Amino acid sequence: MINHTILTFAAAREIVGAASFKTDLAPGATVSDLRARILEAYPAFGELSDFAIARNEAYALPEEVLVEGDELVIIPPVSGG
Amino acid sequence: MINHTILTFAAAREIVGAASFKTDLAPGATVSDLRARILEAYPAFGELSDFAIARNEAYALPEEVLVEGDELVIIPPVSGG
Amino acid sequence: MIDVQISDQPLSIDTCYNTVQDPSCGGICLFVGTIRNHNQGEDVSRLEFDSYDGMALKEMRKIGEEVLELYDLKSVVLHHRKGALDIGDVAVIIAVSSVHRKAAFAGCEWVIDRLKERVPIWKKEFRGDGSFWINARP
Amino acid sequence: MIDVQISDQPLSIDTCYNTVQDPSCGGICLFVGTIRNHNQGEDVSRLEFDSYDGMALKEMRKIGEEVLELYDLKSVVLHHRKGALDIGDVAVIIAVSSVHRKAAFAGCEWVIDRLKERVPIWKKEFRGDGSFWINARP
Repeated sequence: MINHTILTFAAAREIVGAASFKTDLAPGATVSDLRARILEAYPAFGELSDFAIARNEAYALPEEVLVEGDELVIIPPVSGG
Repeated sequence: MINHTILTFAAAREIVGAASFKTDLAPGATVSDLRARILEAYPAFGELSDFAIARNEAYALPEEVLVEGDELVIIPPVSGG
Repeated sequence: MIDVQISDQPLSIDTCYNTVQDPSCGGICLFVGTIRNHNQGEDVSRLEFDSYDGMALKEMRKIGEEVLELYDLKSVVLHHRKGALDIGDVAVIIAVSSVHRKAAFAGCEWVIDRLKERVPIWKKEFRGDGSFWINARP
Repeated sequence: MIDVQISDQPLSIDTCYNTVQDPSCGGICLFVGTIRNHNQGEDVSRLEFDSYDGMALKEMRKIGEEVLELYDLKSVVLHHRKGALDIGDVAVIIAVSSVHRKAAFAGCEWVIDRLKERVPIWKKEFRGDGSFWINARP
């Protein structure tokens, strides 16, 4: 298993109650797998309009494979400007 | 005859060589008549792309009748901004 | 609110911004027209604006009234310079405020387009090939 | 030229203007987004921005690169505030310069539209009916 630290901001931080949390996934797991794990660990994410996952400071596609050391961040719907 | 003073700006002032000139027109003369008189007195106005006539600080229609004391101004193509 | 001015002194973006700023408005669009160093393939060294002030202010105010009718805006400011200007100097500032940004952009562009069509202000460019009242000749 | 910043200090319109100003450009369009005192029918008292700075700056720079490709612009500036803001405070400034004004308006509006779509910055409103991360809930 690979350990991943997931960072949170804004509404995601309120749901998790912390600036980050740890989870482990099998080698070869994708962004899509991480998404399922997040919803399993924190069902309240299902109540957001939507959320994206950023990998190494860019929006990640569902099929991208996670690598140890990736910077992974939950991106709730943005509202800058 | 009614005496009118015509004010000039920009390219019109260069053609006339002064900030104003005087002309007289019969009572009942229109903006269109004034236009013809301007072209007669200063044929160089025919070399402009176009010009308008303002009467009392608003663009005048050709059929408007001139009245003694009107503020009359030649408006060459504008180029503000 | 409508504020129109023609000035022989430098224009201030801050003044225009502060005039339209309003706690009910989330979007302010400003257009700043400056003196370019070239036009029609020629180098421009400086510029003069002539203005028929009385009528120009009336036309600017009419444009302000019309844009407030056409677009969902709170306030509009039009300030125009006259006299002698150098490259980079500010010739005109338009500022509009709105609850929503789309109206702010559309209204601001509408104002500068109308100003260039009908406000009796004239620009004389001093360039390599002579000095010209812009738009005057075919 | 592209300049992007996220700051916990007040933003300056003059700084943004001076950064895009260029002697070859005749038109500068600025958009200033401020904190409104109302939203969705509720009074807003204050606001907080959270920002994922590293990615937000990268996305802002990408938007800058894209707008310079799509529109005939010389320079683009995007400055965004973070932290606690009061009503009337400036949340964002976009400034773009161009030889021609049509491109300046279109490019500036394109930038703020994209910023609101994809830059990871989040607004929490404190209002009469509670505090909410905007857009988070259906």
